[in-house]
Amino acid sequence: MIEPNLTEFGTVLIFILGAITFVSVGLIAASIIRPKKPNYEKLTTYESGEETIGTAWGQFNIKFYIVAIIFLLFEVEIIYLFPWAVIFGDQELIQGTDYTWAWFAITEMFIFIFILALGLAYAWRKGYLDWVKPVNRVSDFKSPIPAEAYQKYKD
Amino acid sequence: MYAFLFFLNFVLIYTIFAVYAERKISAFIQDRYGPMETGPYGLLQTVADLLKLLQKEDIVPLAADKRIFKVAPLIIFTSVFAGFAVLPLTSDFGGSQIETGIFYLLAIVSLDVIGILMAGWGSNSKYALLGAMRSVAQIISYEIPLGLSVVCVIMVSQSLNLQEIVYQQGIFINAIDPNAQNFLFGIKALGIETTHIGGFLTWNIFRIPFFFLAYLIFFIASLAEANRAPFDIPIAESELVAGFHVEYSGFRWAMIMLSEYGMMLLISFLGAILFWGGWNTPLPNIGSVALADWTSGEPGTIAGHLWGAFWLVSKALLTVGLQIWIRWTYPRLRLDQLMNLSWKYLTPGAIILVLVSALWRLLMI
Amino acid sequence: MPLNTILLLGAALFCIGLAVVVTRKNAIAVLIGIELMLNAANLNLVAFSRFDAVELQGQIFALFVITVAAAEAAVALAIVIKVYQHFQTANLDKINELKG
Amino acid sequence: MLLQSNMALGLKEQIQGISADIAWLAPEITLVITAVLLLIYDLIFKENKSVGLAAIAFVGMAFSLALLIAGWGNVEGDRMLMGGMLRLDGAAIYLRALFSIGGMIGLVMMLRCKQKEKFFKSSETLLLFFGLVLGTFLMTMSINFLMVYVAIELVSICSYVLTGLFKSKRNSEAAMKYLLFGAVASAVMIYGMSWLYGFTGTLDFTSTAFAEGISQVAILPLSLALIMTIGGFVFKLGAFPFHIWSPDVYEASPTPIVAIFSSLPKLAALAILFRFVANLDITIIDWQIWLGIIAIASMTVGNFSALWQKDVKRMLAYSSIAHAGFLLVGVLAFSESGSTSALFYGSIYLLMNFGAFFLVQLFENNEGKTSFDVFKGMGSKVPYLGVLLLIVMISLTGLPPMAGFNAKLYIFSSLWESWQTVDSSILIWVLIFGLLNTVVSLFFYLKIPYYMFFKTREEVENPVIGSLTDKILGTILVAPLLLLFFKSDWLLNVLNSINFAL
Amino acid sequence: MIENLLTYIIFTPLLGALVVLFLPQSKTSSFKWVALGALGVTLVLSVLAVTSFDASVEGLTNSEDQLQMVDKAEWFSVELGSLGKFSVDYFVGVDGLNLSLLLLAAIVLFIGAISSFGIKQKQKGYFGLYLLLSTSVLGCFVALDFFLFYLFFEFMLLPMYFLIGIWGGPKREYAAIKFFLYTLVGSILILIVMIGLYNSVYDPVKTGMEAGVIENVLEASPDMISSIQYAVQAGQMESENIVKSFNMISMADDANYLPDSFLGKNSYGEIFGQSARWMAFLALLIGFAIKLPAFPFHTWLPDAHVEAPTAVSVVLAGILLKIGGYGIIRTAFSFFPDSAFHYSWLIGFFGLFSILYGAMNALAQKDLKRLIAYSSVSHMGFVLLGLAAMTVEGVTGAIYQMFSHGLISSMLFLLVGVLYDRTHDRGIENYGGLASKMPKFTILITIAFFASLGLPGFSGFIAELMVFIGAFKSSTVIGAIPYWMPVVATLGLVLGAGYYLWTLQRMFFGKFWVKDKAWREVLVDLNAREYVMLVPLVILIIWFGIYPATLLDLINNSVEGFTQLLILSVE
Repeated sequence: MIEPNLTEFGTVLIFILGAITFVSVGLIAASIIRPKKPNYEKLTTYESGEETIGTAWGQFNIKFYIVAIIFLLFEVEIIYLFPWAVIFGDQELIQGTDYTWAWFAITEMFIFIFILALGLAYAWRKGYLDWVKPVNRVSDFKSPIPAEAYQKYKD
Repeated sequence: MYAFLFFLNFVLIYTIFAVYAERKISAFIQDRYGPMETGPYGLLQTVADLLKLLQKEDIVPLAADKRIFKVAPLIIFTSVFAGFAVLPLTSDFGGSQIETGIFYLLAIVSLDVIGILMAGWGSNSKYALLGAMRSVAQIISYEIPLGLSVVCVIMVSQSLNLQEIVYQQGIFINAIDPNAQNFLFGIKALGIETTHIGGFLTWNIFRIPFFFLAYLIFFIASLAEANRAPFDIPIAESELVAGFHVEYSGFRWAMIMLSEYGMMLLISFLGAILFWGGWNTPLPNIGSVALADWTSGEPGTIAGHLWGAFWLVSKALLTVGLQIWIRWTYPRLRLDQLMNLSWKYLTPGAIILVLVSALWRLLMI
Repeated sequence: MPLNTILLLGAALFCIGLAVVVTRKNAIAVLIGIELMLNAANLNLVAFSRFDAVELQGQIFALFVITVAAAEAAVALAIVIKVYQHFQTANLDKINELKG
Repeated sequence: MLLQSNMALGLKEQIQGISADIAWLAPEITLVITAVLLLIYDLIFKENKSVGLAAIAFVGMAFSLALLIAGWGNVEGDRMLMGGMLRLDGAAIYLRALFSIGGMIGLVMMLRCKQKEKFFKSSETLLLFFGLVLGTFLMTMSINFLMVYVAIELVSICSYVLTGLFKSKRNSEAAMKYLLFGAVASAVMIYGMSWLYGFTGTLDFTSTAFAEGISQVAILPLSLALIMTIGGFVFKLGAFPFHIWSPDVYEASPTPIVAIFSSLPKLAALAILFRFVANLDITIIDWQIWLGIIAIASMTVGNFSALWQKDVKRMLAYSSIAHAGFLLVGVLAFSESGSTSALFYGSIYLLMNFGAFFLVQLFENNEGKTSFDVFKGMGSKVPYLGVLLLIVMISLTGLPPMAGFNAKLYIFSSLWESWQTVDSSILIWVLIFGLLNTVVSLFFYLKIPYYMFFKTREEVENPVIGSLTDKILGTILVAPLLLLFFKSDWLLNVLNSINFAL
Repeated sequence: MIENLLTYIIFTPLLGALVVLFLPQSKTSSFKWVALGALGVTLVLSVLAVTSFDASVEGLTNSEDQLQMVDKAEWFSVELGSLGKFSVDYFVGVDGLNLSLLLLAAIVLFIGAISSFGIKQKQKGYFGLYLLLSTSVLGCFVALDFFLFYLFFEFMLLPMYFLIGIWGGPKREYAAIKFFLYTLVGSILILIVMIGLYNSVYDPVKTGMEAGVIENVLEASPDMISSIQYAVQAGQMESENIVKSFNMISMADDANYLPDSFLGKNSYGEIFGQSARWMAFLALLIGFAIKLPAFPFHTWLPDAHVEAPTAVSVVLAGILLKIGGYGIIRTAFSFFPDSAFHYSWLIGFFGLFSILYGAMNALAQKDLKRLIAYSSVSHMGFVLLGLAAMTVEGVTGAIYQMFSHGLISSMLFLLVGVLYDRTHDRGIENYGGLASKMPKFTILITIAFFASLGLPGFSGFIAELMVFIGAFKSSTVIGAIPYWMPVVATLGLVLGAGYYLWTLQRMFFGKFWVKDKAWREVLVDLNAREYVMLVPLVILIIWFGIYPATLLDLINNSVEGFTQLLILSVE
């Protein structure tokens, strides 16, 4: 390698630290040259000119949580896929055990993935995956384009 | 160290031109001129913008949660930029060589979700928060197919080390594993050895033909990861103004934009490395016409560096161009369509691909 | 990195987690504390698994702990949401219908 | 590369061994397949799936039971499965058979429950139920910390969801409390395990390496680690320091689920505890002090808090805590007789518990609640069920002529024996406290017969409690309690043919 | 027939209970007749047992040879891990110690059944439970296997609990649970000792069979047994051959204690620094003293008596209390004679205190039934005193006292029941000069009172007399209790005379007066049914008062053997 005095993770560390330093240096530099004249109007929250009502920190559509939960499970399953993926097809092991290893590993993982897919199927079937669709109100505006022309873009 | 400096500067310069390119291409697609004033053909436009951004006032809204608001851009940029740390630029030059390269990359990049959420939450604005939530939901949903499609590649190449993966896709395969061989379509039974033919024939995407599908999934997912149109509802200008970074201004805003473009580049690099042979030349050796040897120097030599960098960067930039093109061509997906695409089409598809590539791997030995 | 430092770090994490669990009233905070404790255990496991390099039981164990923790977190999230719908709060002191 | 190539050497045999082991795990596999079938069935059909789901569940459970009974004969000694992860011995088979019987009874209870669509409308409940049973199965066999942890968590998570699954305020609250306690307990356990792993370098706590490893560790850290680890087991056992969750959970959850909670995981945890302490040298740490204190505390706390409960299920929850204490007595006897009598006690306890909950559910079906008033004056209205309930309660108290008495007699005999040999005064205290607790427990166990036979009430003319089927089922559940008092040697001889990990 | 006699005696009532259970609810009137019939059969059988009892058999009470009508069969035998084998037998038999009490039980139960005819509500349940109670009581007296004994002893509680709790007076629930808990505490103590005992005692015959020394029980000749015992004592017997046993008779023989056993005579096991045998003895003593009841543990008795329906309190006073005394004789004294000697002063003291305390309480009572209840406490004190004396006369007196008190107290409670049936009031102050209104009743109650206060000519006199003789001799013969104890105990007699005569004077003599006008009509004299239950008792009381030999001859040899055992252990 080019930097023999660094471990591989050292390099990674350099990238991370470097990024941080770059940003902070930039910020400092900017703070030197940039003006600072705050006033109330400037510091209000932007809502296209409307007066903000209340705070934004409230509850969300439950769907967000559900997506989060499903993601969590899948991501965690992928943890197991990675170690398996790098070893199951290993030439020495497969030839050393004349394919017993390969078939064993693959069967195991297929069962695993099958159950995983079953979970997805469950979420799908029970309708946890379909997002609330916006109701489309037909406006009274008479446009030259016939309404059904839009139809194929909706849903 | 050098890799760091290289990538930092590379990202910066690239961003300047990417923004310019974006505006020009959009203008071209929408039949306009685009920036013309600053410099010839407005070439210096982005530089001017950058300078302007540097001296813009940094506004932190009163309602915002100050600390979170200020830290967010830092986290976003860092997490994206740290992704570059494991990219092999050429046969012998690149970031770190850690054995778990790709795994690390996926992990560190998915950290920017946190940054985005912080940005949205911290700025305590309804637009920002909505944007953040959407963006998070979108990113995590598309992380699954992305990860699975990456797993396909890993299963075939039996390694997490990007450099190793790249080596396998070219004529220098034996440099890492002396008795490794490549076969046409990876099927040993065909008996057509392509180890020394190299070129595009040994790229993953040609070695395992159905990797075209894998790459398709990968590419779509990567678009969503980078919040690019048609998956840009988080920053949908027309409804959320600018999504999670609506409250940002000045240098912090610049950082966010920078990391967005950086993300594009990173994803393109990754795609090129995993599927399109990385720094390997596309030209095969045909008998005595050793195009591959001519267009790629021995590892370690200057030629090797130059050729490698050339091929990889050009592949990546092409992908970026493709992304820009798509952005200005397709309409934005609605949130439910977005979710459906991810969960109901890409994920099952990716799962099937994983199974198929597992079997394919057995054909290869 | 010497073993002791890792173990100390783990112990510190564990204690912090325990303290959070004991002191905080918010269910989410308690869950975070629990995650800290689990990760302390993971640190230990990985650190110790240096000593059986062949089987790496510790690392595998850590992997499983992570998984199970994630599953637990998922369930916990779901339950907390449910509780929130019923009680309009995640404060554990406020959630006491069952007594006896 | 080098590493892998010499990995390849024994690998093939290893794989073939593991594939051979699968035959021994047929019951577990049956459970998994059943669960999967349930899910698929649920996903395929849209409407009125109850019958199909119930059928699948029953068949699966029955099949696993049949497999176990078939496997009873041909297990020779111990047998390591899955590369030393699991250990199959007589105790494991016996307990699993017991559990699948319990599972059957649980399913029957679900069927006899008033709002049975709660369980059979869709597959979730059954799915989790099977997951729970599977977890308990694995718990009985695991001798590896990793396996123990996974099994325990499988049980726990299924329990959490089962508790919170039903749409009510109390369910969600109970589920959250359960989850928080459980998560903390398991975190503590894991931390302890990690230390033990560090001390010994192995996760297999029945291996000699483990025993040697801990014999070299300083007393303080070792005891800390061990206590942390055992804390996790004790949580599943529902004994003293980690019992707080159970009353709320029991009160909130539907009765069949509670019946399962209160029996299967407890006994499974007991099995783990046995396997764990079996390999620990008493001379290193004085176990009997710790376990004795836990046992005494569980018995006393459980019984005394049960005294002023107004809800029967809550009362039974506390009684189950007390019984956990009694089960621990078998552990701290540290003798073969201790384990045998603990198994005996456990089996009887399972029967008693299911009987109690089954009968209570019959009354719950009638009035929709389980406060003691439900039983007012029922003795004259439904005398037969009343007598059955009386028998169960007497058995829970541990008086002759019910099997509960034999259970207590044997378990305390083994305690006495080990006290004669070891002569540590904690044991005699446990003995005295345990037996005096019987007196305390009489108060609340007799409360139900008291309400049934002594109290009277007018408003209910002729309540519809218990069809003929229920009466028959109740009899089937209660009859063993009488039978095993008069011929307790039948069960004991079976248990004697089991060699526990001692 | 004769060898299974006891079995028939025990299980006839159970059979009756089953009949009652399966009779349809409609046949309400039939239940009482079933009960009466069953208990009548029992009575006849037990009389048969008494007549066919061979009084000439001698021998120490720790040998099975002197038992009669033995019915022995293996119930179950199990192997409990390292605890080794132990076997539980169905083992019943009589000797002088329990024969009289068996008879007593049969009589009192029968009469109780007659008096239960007054029960009007829930007859099915009542008579079913009553018959169950009878079974367990009878079984308790004849069971010679500790497990069996304990089964009957515990099972007694349930029917009693329900009988008091459902058919009792206003405060019945409280009384029932109190009774249940007190006795349960006692039986827990007994259980602890039982566990300890069967862990230390082995059965020589079974051990021999296990070891293959002998083929079957018939070969077990005494010298063979003793050789086996020698082998075990010398530690030559393999531990896996040793069969532990619940046999109460072998428990009384030191040779049957395992050499290293905890409660063995020459092994010095300790609990809390005390000799294990002493502690075990105390546990047993307290356990049965609660049942007896002796002084500090008696408080359940008045409540139970007052709240229980007449028949039940008859059974309670007539039999259940005796089980306490019998238990002390059969277990505590027989198993741990040395400890008994060591604690005899304590037992004597308890006895003494019960006598005085009971009597004084009786003086203070306003409720006639309570008064009689406390008088029972006082009389049971004599039993303890007699036992503490550890002399032949003392023990004989104790048993005789139990027998006679069984008869007398039943009669007293029946009489109170008679009064209560009429006015539903038992207040002593609420009556006056009943003699003029119901003379026959007065005569009977006078007889009962005099019998109870120990007037010569009644059975009570003989009993107390023998107790006193034994107690006086004790200090010289064996030195169990000091001289002053019986002296002070005589005070009890005086007090007894006091409260009885005073009550008599207050309630029956003088001019007729009752609290409530309405009672004037209801207060009629005895009817036929009441005669049927009372007259036999009167006859019995007088018979045993003037011709005690009837009973003494039966029990003498066994008592000799028993005291022999005690004295042997003291030297």
